[in-house]
Amino acid sequence: MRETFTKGMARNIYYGGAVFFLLVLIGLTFDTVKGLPKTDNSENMTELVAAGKRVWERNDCIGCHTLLGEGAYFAPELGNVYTRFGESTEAIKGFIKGRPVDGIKGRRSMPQFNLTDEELDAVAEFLKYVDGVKTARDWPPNVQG
Amino acid sequence: MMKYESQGVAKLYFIAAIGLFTGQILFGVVMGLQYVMGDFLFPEIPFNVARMVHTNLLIVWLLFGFMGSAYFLVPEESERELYAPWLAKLMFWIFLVAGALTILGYLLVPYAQLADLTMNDLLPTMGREFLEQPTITKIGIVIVALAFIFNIGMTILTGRKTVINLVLLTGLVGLAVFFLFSFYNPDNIVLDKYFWWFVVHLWVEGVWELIMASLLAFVLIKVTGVDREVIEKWLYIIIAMALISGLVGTGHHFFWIGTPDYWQWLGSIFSALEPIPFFMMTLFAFNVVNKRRRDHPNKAAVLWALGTAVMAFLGAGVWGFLHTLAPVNYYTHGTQVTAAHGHMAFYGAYVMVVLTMISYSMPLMRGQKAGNQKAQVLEMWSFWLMTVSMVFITLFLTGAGILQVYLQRFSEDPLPFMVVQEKVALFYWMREVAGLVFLIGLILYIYSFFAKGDEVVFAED
Amino acid sequence: MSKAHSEIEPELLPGDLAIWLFIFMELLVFGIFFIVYAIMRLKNIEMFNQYQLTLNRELGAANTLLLITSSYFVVRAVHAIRLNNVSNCIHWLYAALAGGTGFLILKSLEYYDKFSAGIRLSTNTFYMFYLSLTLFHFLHVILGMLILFAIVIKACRGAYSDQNYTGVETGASYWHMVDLVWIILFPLVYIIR
Amino acid sequence: MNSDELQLKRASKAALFSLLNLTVLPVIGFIILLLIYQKSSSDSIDHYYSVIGIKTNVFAGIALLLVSGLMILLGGFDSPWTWVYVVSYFTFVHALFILFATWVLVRSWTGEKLKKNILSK
Repeated sequence: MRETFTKGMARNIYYGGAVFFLLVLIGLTFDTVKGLPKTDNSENMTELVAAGKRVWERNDCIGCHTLLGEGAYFAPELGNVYTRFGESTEAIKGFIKGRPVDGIKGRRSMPQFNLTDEELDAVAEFLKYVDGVKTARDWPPNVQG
Repeated sequence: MMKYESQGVAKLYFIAAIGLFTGQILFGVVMGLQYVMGDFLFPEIPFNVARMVHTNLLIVWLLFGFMGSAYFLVPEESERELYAPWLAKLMFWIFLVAGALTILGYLLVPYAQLADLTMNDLLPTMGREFLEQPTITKIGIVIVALAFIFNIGMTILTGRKTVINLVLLTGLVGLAVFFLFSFYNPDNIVLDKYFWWFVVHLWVEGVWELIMASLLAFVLIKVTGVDREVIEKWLYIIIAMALISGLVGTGHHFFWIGTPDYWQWLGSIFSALEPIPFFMMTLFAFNVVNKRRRDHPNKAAVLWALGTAVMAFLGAGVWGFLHTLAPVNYYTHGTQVTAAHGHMAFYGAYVMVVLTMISYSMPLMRGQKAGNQKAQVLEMWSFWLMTVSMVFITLFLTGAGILQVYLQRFSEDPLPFMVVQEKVALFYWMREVAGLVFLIGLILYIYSFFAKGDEVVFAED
Repeated sequence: MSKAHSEIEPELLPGDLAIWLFIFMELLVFGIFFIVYAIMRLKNIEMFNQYQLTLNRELGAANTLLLITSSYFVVRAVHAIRLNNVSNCIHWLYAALAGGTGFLILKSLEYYDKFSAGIRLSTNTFYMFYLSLTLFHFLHVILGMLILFAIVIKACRGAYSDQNYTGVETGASYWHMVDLVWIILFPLVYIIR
Repeated sequence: MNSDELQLKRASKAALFSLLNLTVLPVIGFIILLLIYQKSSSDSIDHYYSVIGIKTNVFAGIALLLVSGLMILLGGFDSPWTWVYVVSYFTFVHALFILFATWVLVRSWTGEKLKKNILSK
């Protein structure tokens, strides 16, 4: 094996390796997607939850909060907010509705989004659905998120 | 000084990139202040809007930077003029106007209203981290990207094909292809998150690394005069390692989002390998600079190139590895540790590689081989100010993150998020100061383009 | 001094060491997998022992034989090209490819059996390791065969001779690695209790 | 292979194992480094690089293990602040040692001694 490592070989490792691991990723993706119904709480997926996700997106909630650990780190994790708020969608709705328009002096505050009652119902239901997703090791580690 | 006239279009792109970069940093400073003075600019610019502007400007200016770099690099590598310089100019203005309108949209109207104005309901894609752009802007990005790739691709295919421009082209095509996943937004949150990473991860830990490595290789060939054969071999091995580790390494994002448990193993094992390409990039840059055949008059560009290799290794490699293993990530996921890694990785890998390209090519486009003495000294000062302050930003955020993890997740008696945030405020203050130093570095950087001084004396080669 | 020695560096990196570095990397990944497997097995001995019995050892043993034989064929191919016997070399490579094909067929039968029994990566920890380890290896066999096949094509075009046979050796080394991994994998997953 | 080349190979090997000891092969890398040191004759380039490697690693050992150990000892195992300092310190300083060892490795390939600034002539 006394030979110099040629550019051709380096190229082949690149193409071979890239295609190989792309195929591995695609294969694993198929398996993951097929197996998802066991964990993704899709049995509780309703029209209302879907509408709630739109409300969540329309107000860019991810710009401050994390959801299952992804998002901004400015405000609390919401993947388990339903549990944290005593499994009450009413409490969630009350919190969102009660945000002061001009904020709280000197402190971080959530904006007042002026959501309609339907929107409030929907977004609370969405957060309840996300809380029902069976994450590995039941992440987040505790109720504080 | 340029070999081909059409390389000059890069100048437009670079000016826009630096302008948007400045905007990004200004909003970063605003956000940093909002971390400790929660009511700053509230409710006019709430945190989520500032963050959206901060991250979207980053993405857009890096895209401008990549495009500018490609327009400068490809004609030179292909040994011909750009296929359609007019298209490059046209796309520049379209992209700039679309980008500016989007940012103004974020700032001037409430986000929900922006969603209505742009008819988000027809194809809802907004409101997801980094992909907040209105659907119409996303479509615009695709069109601009296609026109750009067509232009670059035709130049390469009808000209000299080098490893560097082929790797760059693959990276750019990958960038466009994976962006298409941003149009897929299912109601199922787990599926949504899973494929969202196909844009985000496969960009920054996949195809962008191809772009970065090829840009770095190009500059290193130019400033060191080291044999192309050697550099191309390194380039292939680096990007091979990047994809081998990075593709399945996507799994480190699938630990806690409702995906199967096996991702904890696969994600940990493969992402443990992800520092390797960045380490090799450092080894590569050190090696070719050490064995350089000439001393290029543009010392600033050499400094940026070396800095890129080192900081990418630190930010993407070391700080990524710090919290990538599943047992660690269980505690650190979605905390300031992630923010620390994100800042240094983006700066070290992508910001710096674009600045390297600008540093090398701007003097050439302005008719000099290198900036004058004073300009270079200023530029190197700005390098150190920005880089060192970024190291401190990262260290402070890491400190804040570790404390946060301990108090909020690790301790027997976990404290609520907002209580913990107040306890780590000292770190946020220090981060804000470091951020201001970064801004000073950036101002110095911009000023260096206007500095007048003695021409650099150099031997003809 | 520097000029005189600048030729040395390619021998270290990216010299011929690099292809070995790549093989070493592969072994590292498999090595980590094996260690993790061993640890998880210790933690769940009963479960691992129980499900290990559901694996088809006869097919596994047959596959081991197939791979070892085909590794031998590859050795013969290298030997042949060193003697400048190109057609012999090609024949031995075909024989090695046949061995690989046999492996793939037997393994597919095994997978068919497992998949139709509804076993998947997420069924339990044992099957997760069994499937991911063997599938990952399975893909390596395919890759190794592609490499050997590329060498056959090049050999047919007369690219190799007793002066220039490094390509054959490189492919052979890779194939040996694939074989080696299986030789560790088979007892580890199928036999050791 | 003449003795010059042999020395050079050993020098780059010394630099490589110094780096490996800092990264994936702690302890083992150091033992190999000591063996290379033993085989080298004074004044040769491999001697030079194995000494640098040994110094780097001893110093890194002190700076990383000893200082981190002291931090834990003085700060207390259960204090969050201890971990803030230990983790940030260890990560950052460790990375700096790796970068230094990488530069040494690259220099050793050329067979020259360290000196020479990376940017100036």
